[in-house]
Amino acid sequence: MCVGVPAKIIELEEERALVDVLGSKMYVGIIFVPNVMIGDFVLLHAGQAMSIIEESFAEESLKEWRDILNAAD
Amino acid sequence: MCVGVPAKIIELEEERALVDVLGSKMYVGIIFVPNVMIGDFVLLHAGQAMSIIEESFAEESLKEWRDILNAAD
Amino acid sequence: MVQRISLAHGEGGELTHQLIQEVFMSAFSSKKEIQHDSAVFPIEGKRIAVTTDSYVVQPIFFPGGNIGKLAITGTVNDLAVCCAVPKMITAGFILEEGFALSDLNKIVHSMAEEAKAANVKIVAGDTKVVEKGSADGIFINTTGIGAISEQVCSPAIKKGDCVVVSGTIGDHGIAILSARNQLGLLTDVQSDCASLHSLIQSLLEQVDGIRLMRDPTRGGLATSLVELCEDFQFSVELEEDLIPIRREVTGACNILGFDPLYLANEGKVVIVCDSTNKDKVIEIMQNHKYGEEAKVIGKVISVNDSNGKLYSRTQIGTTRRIHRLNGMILPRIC
Amino acid sequence: MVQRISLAHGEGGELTHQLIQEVFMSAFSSKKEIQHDSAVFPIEGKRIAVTTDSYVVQPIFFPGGNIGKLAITGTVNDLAVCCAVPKMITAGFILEEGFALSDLNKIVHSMAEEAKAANVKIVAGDTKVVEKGSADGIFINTTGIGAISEQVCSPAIKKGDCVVVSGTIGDHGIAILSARNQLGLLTDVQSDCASLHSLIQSLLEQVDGIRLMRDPTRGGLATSLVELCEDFQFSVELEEDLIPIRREVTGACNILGFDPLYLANEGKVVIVCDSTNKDKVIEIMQNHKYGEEAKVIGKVISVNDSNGKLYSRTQIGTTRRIHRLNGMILPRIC
Amino acid sequence: MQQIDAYNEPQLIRSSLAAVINEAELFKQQRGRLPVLMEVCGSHTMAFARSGIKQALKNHVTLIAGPGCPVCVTDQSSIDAMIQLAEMPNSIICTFGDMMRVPGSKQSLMDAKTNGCDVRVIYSPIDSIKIAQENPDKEVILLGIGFETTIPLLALAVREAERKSVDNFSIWMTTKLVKPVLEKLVDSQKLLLDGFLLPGHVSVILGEKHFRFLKEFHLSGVISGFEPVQLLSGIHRLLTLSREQKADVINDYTYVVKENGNTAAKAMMNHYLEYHDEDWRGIGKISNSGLVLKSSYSKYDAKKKFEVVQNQPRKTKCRCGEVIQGLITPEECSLFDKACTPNRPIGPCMVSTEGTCAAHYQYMREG
Amino acid sequence: MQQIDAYNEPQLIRSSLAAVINEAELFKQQRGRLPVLMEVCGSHTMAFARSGIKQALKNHVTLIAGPGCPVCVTDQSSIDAMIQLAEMPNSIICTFGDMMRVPGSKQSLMDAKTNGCDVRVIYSPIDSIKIAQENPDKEVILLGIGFETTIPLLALAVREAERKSVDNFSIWMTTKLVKPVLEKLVDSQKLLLDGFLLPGHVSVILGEKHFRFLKEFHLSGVISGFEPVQLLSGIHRLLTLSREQKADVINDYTYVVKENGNTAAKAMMNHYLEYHDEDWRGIGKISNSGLVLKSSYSKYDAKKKFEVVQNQPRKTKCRCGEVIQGLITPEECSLFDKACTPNRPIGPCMVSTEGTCAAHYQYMREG
Ligand code: SF4
Ligand code: SF4
Ligand SMILES: [Mg+2]
Ligand SMILES: [Mg+2]
Ligand SMILES: [Mg+2]
Ligand SMILES: [Mg+2]
Ligand SMILES: [Mg+2]
Ligand SMILES: [Mg+2]
Ligand SMILES: [Mg+2]
Ligand SMILES: [Mg+2]
Ligand SMILES: [Mg+2]
Ligand SMILES: [Mg+2]
Repeated sequence: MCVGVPAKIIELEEERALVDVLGSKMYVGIIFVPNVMIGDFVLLHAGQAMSIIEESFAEESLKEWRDILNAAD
Repeated sequence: MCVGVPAKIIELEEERALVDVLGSKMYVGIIFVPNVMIGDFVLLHAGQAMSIIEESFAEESLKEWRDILNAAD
Repeated sequence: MVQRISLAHGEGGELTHQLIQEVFMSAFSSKKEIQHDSAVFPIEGKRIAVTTDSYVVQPIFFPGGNIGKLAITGTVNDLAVCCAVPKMITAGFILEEGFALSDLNKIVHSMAEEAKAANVKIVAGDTKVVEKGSADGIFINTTGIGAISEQVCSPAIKKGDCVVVSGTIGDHGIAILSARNQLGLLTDVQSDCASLHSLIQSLLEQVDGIRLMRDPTRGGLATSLVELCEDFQFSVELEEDLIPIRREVTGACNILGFDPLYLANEGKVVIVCDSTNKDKVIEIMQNHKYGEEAKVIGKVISVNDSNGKLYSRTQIGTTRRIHRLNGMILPRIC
Repeated sequence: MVQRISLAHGEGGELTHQLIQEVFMSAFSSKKEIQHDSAVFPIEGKRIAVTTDSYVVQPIFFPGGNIGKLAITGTVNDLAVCCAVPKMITAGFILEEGFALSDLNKIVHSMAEEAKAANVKIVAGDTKVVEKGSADGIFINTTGIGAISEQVCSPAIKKGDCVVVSGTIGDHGIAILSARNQLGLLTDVQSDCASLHSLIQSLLEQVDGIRLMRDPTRGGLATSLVELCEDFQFSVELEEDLIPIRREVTGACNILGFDPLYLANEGKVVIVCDSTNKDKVIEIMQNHKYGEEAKVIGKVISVNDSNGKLYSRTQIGTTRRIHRLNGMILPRIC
Repeated sequence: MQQIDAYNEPQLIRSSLAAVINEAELFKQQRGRLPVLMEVCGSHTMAFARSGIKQALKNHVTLIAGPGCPVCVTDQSSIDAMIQLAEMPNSIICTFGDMMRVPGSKQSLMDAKTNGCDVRVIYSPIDSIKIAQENPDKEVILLGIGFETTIPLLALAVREAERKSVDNFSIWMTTKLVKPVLEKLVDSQKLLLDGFLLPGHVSVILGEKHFRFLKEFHLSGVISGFEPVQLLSGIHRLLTLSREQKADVINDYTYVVKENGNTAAKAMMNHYLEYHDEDWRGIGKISNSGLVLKSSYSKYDAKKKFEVVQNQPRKTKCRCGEVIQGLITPEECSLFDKACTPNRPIGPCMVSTEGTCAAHYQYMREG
Repeated sequence: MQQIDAYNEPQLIRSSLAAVINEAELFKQQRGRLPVLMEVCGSHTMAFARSGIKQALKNHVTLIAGPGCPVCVTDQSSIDAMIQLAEMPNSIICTFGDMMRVPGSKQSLMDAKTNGCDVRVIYSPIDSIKIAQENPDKEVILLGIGFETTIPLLALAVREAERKSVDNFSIWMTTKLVKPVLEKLVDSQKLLLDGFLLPGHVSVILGEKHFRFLKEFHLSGVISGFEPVQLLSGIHRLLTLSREQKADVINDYTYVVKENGNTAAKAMMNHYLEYHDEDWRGIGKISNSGLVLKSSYSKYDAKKKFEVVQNQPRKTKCRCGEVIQGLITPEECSLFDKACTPNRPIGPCMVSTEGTCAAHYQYMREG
């Protein structure tokens, strides 16, 4: 439905940020992620950061999934 | 000073005429030669007929010149 | 409705293929030759290879090269992949009124330098100037003539043959895109633009069992392999994970929704070779400055396949078919 | 101030000459070759002639031909005047987005037809498409390869040698100008656009003493002869009254203040030959459909003239020097 | 990002696949048929195909591609209208690359460009404001498509035009909302369905809560990411819920999707936009299924700014509408792989690489 | 036209030439020097050179090229102004081909075109009205140069703009009149002169009568055509008059030149134009020596319509002014054939193929 890619905030200005996606960079809008900070990963869609990625949640849900898999074995 | 070429009127409209210069044709303005008629030769400059060529005068002055030349011999 | 040429006709994919088939091949009735990298024919008893390409790249100066360098490397490579030793090149320039003479000089000097490096002579030239607005700065056509090497490919493709690529793919495509400065992409990716004659000559001299070569330019690796499969009637299965792709190129593709398999390359060669020689091939390539990241990326899975196809093997062992580029590469949001 | 390419750089005259000398020849260090109709060089022991030209004519369809026909005849002629038998041609197309496919088809078929007539094969092709506004419909590059004939010119020019032109001059220039429909000129003049290989081959086979040939295209008869004089170090005196010019072409030139000596031709050859053979030359030409109006138009007045020049003899027996085209051909009112 | 990259580990994918197949077998044993799931989002469709999961599951789970591809659901008449606008001499049309090849009644925007119209592909909606500023003599019109992920960006473009006093900019709004179309799907009851794989990126904006309505229809939904393991985890959860006869909505994409979604983005939409009865290609009008500009912003509304004669779009045999509702597979359309190919698409599902028909053509037609 | 073609018969040319040389010898015997004649018109200069007459007469008659080339006498500042106008983003400059390469202080109109300005070469002044109609968003400015032959056509263009209500058209008038410059020449008395070959086509408009003022200065003039025999006839008549110590004005081009000229054309000039103190390149201002638009037509007057900062043109070592007054030959200019060539002209006399310096370069420099 919508291309969304994880992008790391490396510079922060008032209304935009420079992000890095595997070494390629781009200035993107941050109006939808008011609390974003340098070092955060965001989900990038069409030039705007749409969400801050909570890496710990990713880890958690991965762990949860591994547990399910192990249970299934 | 000014390119001027003899051109023959082959079609006549209200404000312009089709002229022929050795087989090449062009529509030209005729406002400066109000009495021009089909078959006349005109002196063409920058898209306008500037004068009607009086062929008989050409003949006459050529004859006159030949007379001078013969006299000089 | 009047049928018109669209940009997609020039992208090297499906529509280019159709245009060549339906317009050029039908009129010139010159069968396959016209669509290959080079045409090979006998002249006065010798086998000569000829190729022609026009270069219209924008911007004309880009990280890693310029239109002039590209005009030489592109043509050198088209000869080289046909096992021809590039001998001479003609250069036809179409200049737009107002083009800066200093830029022309830079471009022409790049050409001279690259030609010298490739040991090829620029033998004939032509310059036309068109009205402002009738061209985009400069277009260059180069036509290359080469002599077929003593060592040539042996195109008896066998099941199990390896597919090798000489390095990372998509660099040129992304370098040009970010140099265009339109979509906001910022990368340090340089065009891979390079003459591969010496790399290829080394291979031909030192290894047997090189079946086929192609330079995957417009339309990318995917389109080039699809065309090889169709033209030489064999099928290939790629291991996509093995294909060398620069991290930034992947990043740029992720952002814009591109598939790197379709991005243009200007200094890469893809080779089909006997699997017994693959280590030697990789070794020779990796010892060459333009082949340092060479990898085996797939294998031939069937031959004498009147309908040769390209597949990719997924991480879970299934395969999916890969087609030639369809339409144009455009940024996507979905 | 930035120096820029002007339209005059492409008119085939003085500025084109300078551009070639100062930019291309200096960078490619390929001496004279680059400015000749064709470059001749040995390949695998055989002598091959190569020429390249881009065609950017507007309008692309004109009385007497189209850009496709021109792209073949122009290149065939450049080979033929170098005593080469045209063998193969490559074709590079640059198309503007939106170009009508039907027009492309017409053009490509003209090329095929003309190539067939000239017995030359179109061996390699390329198509690029550029954005709307980045080109003017279609540009075609053709590069021709020929084998040097058994019969070649014997360029030992002697004083008294004749200069022959194969027919009326300026037809192409006036046909294009009136097809452009800009200056109001109406003529029935057709472009002379034609392949001269057979005419030239007949001459080479049947007459001795053909010294030199050139096709007087951009820059016209005057510029071509000036270049021959400079390159081969001899001087020529033309009898302007003898130069065949179509009545309508003279008329058009009179109207617009042009000199027909500088108008482009696309189906004419100018020849320097031994005066003892001139009748034979004229006879052969006049028996060929593209040479019916061939005429002797001048003679060589000196040789080994490090500063070869072109003169014209006036009606009263004085001479005036003729230079290569300067700037552009523009209509004049004074 | 190691955490996320881990969702792509070959070993993990393989064991996930095994777990899914195992779960599917249990389902089959229980019900005597294959489970039927719909991935709402076209990017999920694409990811299934690219990763090979679709192929690997083909004898275990029936995956139906839903209406979640903006290209596929954009009505022909909107394309026709954009082409009319493009044909105005002083207009510049801005569009996402995705829409370039979508066929209208007679042509696509790509065709219009080929025929000489100024049509520009942008990456971000904001870019069209820049184009408007650079071309003050032209009318710049943005084709405003998308679901809830993209809609806030359209609202943002209007805000930008407002703040920069750009008057030569407008949007042709033809946006789509997920919930109304899902409601229509489940309401029609033509469909046998064991659960929805819910669109991850739309949920970023809408939040998990937004999809809880599914439970009222006794249906489950799992919000999923796009990596192979995430897809498999999502399917596994749906199968488990189904086997356990539970109807629940699970957020399996918690690292970007919050319970309430992105409130800033939702506020932006609410400020500029209001509900509208939107036409869905092949499906028809669904009430309140799209957002358009509020009348106070009608100066930015291309539909109000320009007079466009919207004709009835030309009828084709394209069955996209049924395809995206899961009622038929592309192969059941008589045009599939005949008149209709990715190169000359008849319907939009063949245009976008993630369109169901294109996905079937590209990955399923053979091998 | 056989009558006129006859003026080009080789046999007739040769005997005419003999007659002229004979007459010149008589002159020389009488005066102990070569006769000195000025051909006022640049087309005469060109015709002398092309036909070989100049060369044939070089030891018999000194022919001086006069100020009758519009290119040569157009002031640098007018070119500079046109370039300023060309550089306005919405302007189109129309010019006769002749003016394209005339150097201004820094560049020519050709340079301006090369640098991206919209500069168009027209054949007829009226064509610029058509261009204005086709480009309603642009300001079309015609560089209005010329002597009396061309000036009526400029007036006609204004009439056309008026009749067709074309408001985006204007002329930058910098026209020149023959009589004032001739008066200045003969007045200055720097020049030893035995007669004028008068400009045939200017006389078509002005009439024979217009030149009778020469008699007041005890000078002769012959109005001549451009064919070789006409040129020779004209010279012969001047030499005879001179030898006979008569001052007369003879119309030797009667088939196009009338006593009163073309009254329709003169009326057209009078209607739209009025006298003006015009700057002549290298000569300076001559009072009432040009025509400009009457103030009632100032909407068509580019000088009034646009604000152009007319700077003092850059000084060069070009001696065109002296060349066209017959005070020096081109070879006496230190730049001739060095810095100044037809390819990179410094002065305007090197630009037009009929400019005196260009004529010398092309035909006289060698053989
Ligand atoms: S195959 Fe083509 S025509 Fe058929 S439903 Fe899909 S998009 Fe429509
Ligand atoms: S030679 Fe050149 S610089 Fe000298 S007077 Fe003539 S135009 Fe001027
Ligand atoms: Mg290639
Ligand atoms: Mg090639
Ligand atoms: Mg290539
Ligand atoms: Mg050439
Ligand atoms: Mg030639
Ligand atoms: Mg050539
Ligand atoms: Mg040629
Ligand atoms: Mg090519
Ligand atoms: Mg438009
Ligand atoms: Mg301008």
